[in-house]
Amino acid sequence: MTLDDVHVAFSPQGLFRRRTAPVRAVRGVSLGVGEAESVGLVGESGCGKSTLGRVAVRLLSPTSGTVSFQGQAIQALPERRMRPLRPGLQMVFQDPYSSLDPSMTVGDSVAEPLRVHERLSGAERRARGREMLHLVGLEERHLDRYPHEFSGGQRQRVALARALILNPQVVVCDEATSAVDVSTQNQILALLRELRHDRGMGFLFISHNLAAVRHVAQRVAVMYLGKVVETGPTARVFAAPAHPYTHMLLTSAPGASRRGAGGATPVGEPPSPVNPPAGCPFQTRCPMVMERCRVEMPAPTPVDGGGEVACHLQTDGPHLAGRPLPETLRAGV
Amino acid sequence: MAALIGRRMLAAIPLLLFVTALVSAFTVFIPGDPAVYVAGENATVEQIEQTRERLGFDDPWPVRYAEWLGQALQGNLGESVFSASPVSELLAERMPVTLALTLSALLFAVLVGIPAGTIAALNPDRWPDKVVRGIATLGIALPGYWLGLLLLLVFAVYLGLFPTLGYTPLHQDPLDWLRHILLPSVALGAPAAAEVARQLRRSMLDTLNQDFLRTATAKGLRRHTVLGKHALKHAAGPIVTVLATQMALLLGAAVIIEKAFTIPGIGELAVSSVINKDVPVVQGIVVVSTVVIVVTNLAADITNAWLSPKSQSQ
Amino acid sequence: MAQTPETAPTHEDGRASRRDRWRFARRFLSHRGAVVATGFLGLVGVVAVIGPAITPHDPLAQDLGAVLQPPSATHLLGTDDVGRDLFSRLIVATRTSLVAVLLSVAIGAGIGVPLGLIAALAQRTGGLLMRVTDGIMAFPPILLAIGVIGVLGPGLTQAMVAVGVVFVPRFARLTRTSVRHVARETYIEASRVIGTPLRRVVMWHILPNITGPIVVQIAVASGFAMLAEAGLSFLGLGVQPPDSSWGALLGRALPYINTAWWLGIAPGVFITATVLATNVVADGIGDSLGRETRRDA
Amino acid sequence: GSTSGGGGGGENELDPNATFRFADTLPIDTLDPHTSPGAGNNVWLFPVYDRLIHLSPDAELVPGLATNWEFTDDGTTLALTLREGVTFSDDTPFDAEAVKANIERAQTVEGSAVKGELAVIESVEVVDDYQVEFNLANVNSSLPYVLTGRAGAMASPEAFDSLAQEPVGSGMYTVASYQPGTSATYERNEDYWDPEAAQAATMEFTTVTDSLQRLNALKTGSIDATILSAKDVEAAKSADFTVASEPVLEFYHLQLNISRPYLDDVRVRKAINHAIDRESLVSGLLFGLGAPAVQPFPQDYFAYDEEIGTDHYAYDPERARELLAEAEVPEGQTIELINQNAPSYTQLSEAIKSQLAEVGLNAEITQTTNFANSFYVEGNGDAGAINWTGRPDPAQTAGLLYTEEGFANPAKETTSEVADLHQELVATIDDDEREQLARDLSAQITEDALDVVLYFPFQNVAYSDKVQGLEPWLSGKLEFRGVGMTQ
Amino acid sequence: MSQEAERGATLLNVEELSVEVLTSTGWTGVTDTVSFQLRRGEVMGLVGESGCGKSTTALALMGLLPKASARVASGTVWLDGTDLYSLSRRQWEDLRGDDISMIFQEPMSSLHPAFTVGEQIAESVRRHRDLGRRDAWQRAVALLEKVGMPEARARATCYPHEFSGGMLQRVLIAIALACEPKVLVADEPTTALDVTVQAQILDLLRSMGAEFDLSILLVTHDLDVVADICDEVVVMYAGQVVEQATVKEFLHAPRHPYSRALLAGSRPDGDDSTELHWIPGAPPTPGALPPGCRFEPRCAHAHDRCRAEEIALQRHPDGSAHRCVLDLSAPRGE
Ligand SMILES: Nc1ncnc2c1ncn2[C@@H]1O[C@H](COP(=O)(O)OP(=O)(O)OP(=O)(O)O)[C@@H](O)[C@H]1O
Ligand SMILES: Nc1ncnc2c1ncn2[C@@H]1O[C@H](COP(=O)(O)OP(=O)(O)OP(=O)(O)O)[C@@H](O)[C@H]1O
Ligand SMILES: [Mg+2]
Ligand SMILES: [Mg+2]
Repeated sequence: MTLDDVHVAFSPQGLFRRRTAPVRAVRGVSLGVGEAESVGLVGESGCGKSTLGRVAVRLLSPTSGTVSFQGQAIQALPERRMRPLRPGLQMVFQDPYSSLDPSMTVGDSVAEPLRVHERLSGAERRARGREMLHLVGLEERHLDRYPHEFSGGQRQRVALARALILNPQVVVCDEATSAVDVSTQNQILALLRELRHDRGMGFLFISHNLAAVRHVAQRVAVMYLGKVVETGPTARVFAAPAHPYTHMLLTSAPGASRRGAGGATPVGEPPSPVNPPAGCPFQTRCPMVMERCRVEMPAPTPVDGGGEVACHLQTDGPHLAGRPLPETLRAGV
Repeated sequence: MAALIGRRMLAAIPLLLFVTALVSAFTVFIPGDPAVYVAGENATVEQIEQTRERLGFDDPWPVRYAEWLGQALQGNLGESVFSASPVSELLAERMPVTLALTLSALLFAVLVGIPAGTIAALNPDRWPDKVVRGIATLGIALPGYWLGLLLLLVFAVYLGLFPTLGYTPLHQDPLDWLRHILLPSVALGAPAAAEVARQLRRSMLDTLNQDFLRTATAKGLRRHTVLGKHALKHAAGPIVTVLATQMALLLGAAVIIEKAFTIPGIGELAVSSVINKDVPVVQGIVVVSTVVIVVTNLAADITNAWLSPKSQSQ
Repeated sequence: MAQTPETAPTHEDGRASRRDRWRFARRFLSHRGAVVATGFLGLVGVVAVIGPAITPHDPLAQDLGAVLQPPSATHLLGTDDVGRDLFSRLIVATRTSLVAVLLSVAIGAGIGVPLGLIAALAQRTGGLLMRVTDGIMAFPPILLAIGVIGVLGPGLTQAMVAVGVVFVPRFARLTRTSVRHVARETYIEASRVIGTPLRRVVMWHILPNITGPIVVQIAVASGFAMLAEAGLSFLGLGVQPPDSSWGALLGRALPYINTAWWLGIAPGVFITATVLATNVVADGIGDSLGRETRRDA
Repeated sequence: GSTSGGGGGGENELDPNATFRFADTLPIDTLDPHTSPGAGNNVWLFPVYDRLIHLSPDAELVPGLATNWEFTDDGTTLALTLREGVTFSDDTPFDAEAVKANIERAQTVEGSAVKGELAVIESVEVVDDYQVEFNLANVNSSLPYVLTGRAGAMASPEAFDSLAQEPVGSGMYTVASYQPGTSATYERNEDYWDPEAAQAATMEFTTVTDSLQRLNALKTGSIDATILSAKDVEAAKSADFTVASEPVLEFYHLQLNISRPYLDDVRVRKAINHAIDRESLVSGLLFGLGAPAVQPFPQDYFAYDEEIGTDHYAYDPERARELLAEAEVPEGQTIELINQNAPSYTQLSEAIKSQLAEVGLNAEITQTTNFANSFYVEGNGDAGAINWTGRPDPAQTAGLLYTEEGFANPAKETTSEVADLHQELVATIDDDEREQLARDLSAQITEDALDVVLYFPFQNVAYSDKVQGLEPWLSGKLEFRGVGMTQ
Repeated sequence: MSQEAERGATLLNVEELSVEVLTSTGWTGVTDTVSFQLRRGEVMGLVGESGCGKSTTALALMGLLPKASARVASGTVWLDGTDLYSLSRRQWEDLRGDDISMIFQEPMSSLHPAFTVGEQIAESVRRHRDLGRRDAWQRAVALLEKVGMPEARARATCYPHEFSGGMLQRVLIAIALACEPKVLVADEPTTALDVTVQAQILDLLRSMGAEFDLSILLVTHDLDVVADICDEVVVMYAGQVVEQATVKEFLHAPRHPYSRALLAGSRPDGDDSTELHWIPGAPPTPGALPPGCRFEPRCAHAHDRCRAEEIALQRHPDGSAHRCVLDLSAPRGE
């Protein structure tokens, strides 16, 4: 699955409603997920991660750009022609509470894809559903229960079971583990890993939890205000972040280490996606902002150790990647 | 705010055109022939024919509608086919009465419904709640005119506390106005009060579970502040909408209550003009009641915007 | 618990919903008021069906020599203004009243719900449809009803068609709002990702999840329809003589309220009690359908 | 027979400053007498507008604005002598010119509801200030009676354009305020020619369509007098109000469309007449406050035929069945019965339906909101249960109900005997001859069973003990002359 | 120990607090004899899996348990020598927001959507301090400045929906600190926020704590947050306190198997190949507790004794405590 230069803008509509500026949620993102590859997508709330995920499974059509799956451009396919491709491309949503139909039993929810795509008898469907529940660590007796009888973690596993039942090639996990306990989270992460190894599934793993991403992803993309600001192999990005934002993300994760580092409090808040600033999107919060950042959009530049970064520091300033942190960044502004 | 009002007024124009055209088209199907009545009891068939022609009933409805619209746009709503009174005068005479009646019914609904709903919500499933819910359901279930007549019989005829008919304008004699308007308002407003109480109970129960009330309590605010200020302001949102919908219902139900209390409002006029095909009057009434409803909805929206600044910005 | 045989019986959808209904039934039965109200409505229903067979007198037999008689052993509720047995008329009128209610609600829901669905799912037509319903809603309901009766002529069926027409925009609106509400839920998106065709999304996910509010609205509308029938009969636009409905009986009794007050009591009480019962049942249904949504903070 | 409860404590002095409050049964449409469509408006109009000729309480012609009238030139001219010294309330003098202007206006004004009645007047000739002559197209002995109605109402020519809202007449009262359709306040015309006429300084009229409401209003003292339905009379009496109940010219009938199958057979019409138990209708529906009748005029009225009496069609279901059998009417034949949609008519229809069922006729009731249009103009239905409000002259009643061109004749057909008698009546000026002809006409109508007359309901005028001089008028339209209030 | 002498006096003393909630089967205990002491100036973390009774305990301290469905069955809470459960409703109202205040997890829903944030802060000030409208407003603006709100004066007139989550959490902190309370109870204050914002809020809490000499009870399930900000930790499991320790001890040498399992599951470092740990099974539901040790069914170290009897909380001389027959930090000694 590949996304190429995807833009998404939401423009409010309405016959008598005042027109407001469109929300430019995603601005030119290119990203690919290969076979048996797990790609992490991280970034602050509202930066466009979910939107990108929804574009990837064609819940949304991008304003421009292409989305291809198995070599076929799907961004403009009519739903009818999209349907045969659906089984290969699945998604798990963030909210475990609203992602299951409360009027359906868990068994029916899990088996719904089979009803749509395969001609099976009820018994066969049930057998497949049971198999799937086992895989995600639930039991047969759960089949006839309703979602409200489950905890958040259990529901999330049911949702995962539903996404996996057709044996997809790529699964987009939109914050699939954010709403559950660390313990359950670990369990799900382990399961995803296993699926990748054993079945060769690819994942687009969307999360704002860096630790979780680090545990499952081979590659990471960092988004900020609708743009991918850095990509690269997981190990490199975590060890030697090349973008100040990535750096800020890493250093602000709570923990004893941050406390020890001596209070580098991140500054400011992300600007609104309605009118993103000209130039670098991170300029308003960047401790190392330069004159150039305010006018010119940095282009993706390769980084030592793999991946790319969109930052003027990479070309103009003191490279971040692979070097000790500059004093300015340590002390905040 | 001004933009909102402007936008709504603009939106009201197609609405008015739509409903008046609908009325025009509609009246074609109403059986009967006002000319028979207008021509008089001793009229001959030719005279009826002439009358029909004079009143323009022979034209197809789009022609009549266009003519009416042309006049209406110049502010002339025409004359009643029957009484030859200008429609605008009839409306000016009667609409204030009906408005006073519906507004006081609405006021009654608020004054009774809000405390009742609040009390019920604060004691869910205990006796005050049960009493309020019981009475509220009863209020919705009682046929309005039956209630009206019972009230009339008890309070006006037997106890002699109120007059049985008629109406005094507020500006003439406020006390007498109150005496005339009180019983009908109660009869008309009872179902609305019940609806307000029920809805408020529901939204209050919802609100009482909201996090921000816990915040308010955690600030150490007095209980009455938490309930009367914070909870009510939030719970009132749905009530405003309920009141706006009730306004439309009350305008309709006023027909029956006005009949029961012999109040010279728009109701009787509306019924008789529809039945008798007094098209200009029907048009006038529809125009006015549409405007009233548009204005009510607008008022509701403005209030809601105040109650919930978030919805305003969306 | 793992010893369920592999050849489990086919578990079709029926079983699932049966389980759901049990839960609903269990909860509903715990509402004492709602159960009593349902019992009352059941009784009314039975009377409606077998009514004509159990009247003590011929409901149409007049005795102009014995009009407006107070209740007595022969005439349990007295006689009306042309000397007919009121009790018998009340029994026979039950069917008329119920059929009237069912008719109008069927029209209201039968047209309104599909309209609302279309309006919610088809963006452009939806907006237009809603403008039109707005327009219709701007009519005072009685005017609208009288207009429809004007067109169709007076008569119970026509009157209830009119009331049904009044209901249409309300059902449409409710449906549209509920559908839009449900459509925002992630499980609808999830279903689309699966590739479920729209028609099936509607059948499987949307309709089952909006039945709650709609059933409640149907119950509320039934109460309103009964009152509306009474009101229209009061204005003489409803049922045609010599047939009668509760509303017509009440309307007919009102002029005698201080000479023969007992005439209006029985029909009034039956109307009120039935509307009360429908509302209580509606509340019960509403409460019992409400799904437990567990969302721990 | 009067069932009046006595006139109250008559010894008390009348209060010249009193306000008399009256609730009428019908809404007022317009205050313009010439465009006002129905006689129901007379109650509201006549305090303001005097007519050329007035009616006495027992419906006889008495001087109004004309002190004398007579037919000349073999009845082709009606000469009137006018009352002198009368002015309209806007100070315009009343004279022959004013009469001419009024008659011409009534004949031509847009929306005139009386031009049919005045069609016979070809021209109005002003002889001198107080002498005027109407030149007639043909002899029409009803004309003086017509002139007692709205057709003869005189309004100030200066105010012709605004009569509907601001009436200007020369009547005993002027209108002080007016809400179309609901209420009006009258103030005494101090210059009125008959100082005995207006005893109360002010009169307030309201419309209250429901009898029970009128009774309630009376009881709570919101009004001083009103007209009640029979059902409420007992309650009013027991609350110490006076109720004067008298027959008036209004009657209820089951009108038959004689052009319809079976109904075109006189035997069938007679059968229906025999099938109706009028006594029980009166006792059941009117609590006895009415007079059963078979002819269209009440007892003691000059057009009432003694020979026919009230029992010509005695209640006799057997006879009815025989007649129906003779006419070969199948058992269970349906008769479409139309009635105006209001409780009193519905009640009557139901009672009739039940009585017709006894003789094997199946009446199917259809309610209409506009009876006149449906039954008279469009010709729907076989029969209609309705009331006839009465006219001052029998020729008018017969003409409208039982002649070919009669508006209220659903069939627009009649028998030749009736048609001839009616024509003769209209063409006869001599009073004695007229009376005889009117009786013959009534007898003929009854004999031909053109109609199923049912009963004359009493007009029940209820009032408090302060009200003086209020009595039912035979015309059925109260005129309030001499009505006053004690202190 | 020496430097804690002046700061370290016990401020909030929770003794044997048991709370019951109303379930379909009747009143069921959800916390069982919870005891801990919060010292002046200290930040104490209250941690545990979802549903173990953390929020319930926090609400009980504030007297904010929903009356209809929850009640304090037994136990006492002393705040600076006052027995809170002996107070009348009015006294509670005077106390809350003044001596003890609280902030919540969801900043978005914890503020009234129809009042400006300035009003909501000033309201609290006016309630507890004898200040006029203007002065209260001034103070509200000053507080907003203090919690790091840019353009505080202008922002005070904005409605909550015009702020981001982090900003709102600052507003909530401003409200909580409006009357300089002694104790701040914070129930998962950063869970709903982004990492960078979370860091900002934690730092703000830390600095405010120092400035106002606040004692903070921080409820969280995130051990990283605990490590970041707390001095002392109380671990709860199924309604019981299973361990109390200083953060250092807890992080490096937890005594209770449950603490250890928690820590194992939340180690943030590691990559694709690191082994992931989780505690098998699910915590017991209130009302269906296993006999004996409540953690026993999921415990890697369980043996017969654990099933047989309830395990008492063992207190240690240094103020720490744990509830297990074992002491996993044993090599370190006592
Ligand atoms: N349907 C929509 N209409 C208008 N704006 C939208 C819509 N969906 C998303 N947005 C806006 O697009 C931007 C990106 O949203 P998105 O949900 O993709 O962010 P996210 O990175 O997934 O955030 P989170 O971490 O909170 O889930 C946000 O500003 C959001 O408000
Ligand atoms: N008002 C209540 N009615 C019924 N049960 C309740 C109520 N409040 C809490 N509970 C139950 O008490 C237990 C403890 O809940 P509590 O909210 O204190 O847990 P928590 O540790 O804060 O969990 P989380 O981390 O999910 O916030 C849970 O099982 C919860 O379902
Ligand atoms: Mg998202
Ligand atoms: Mg909690």
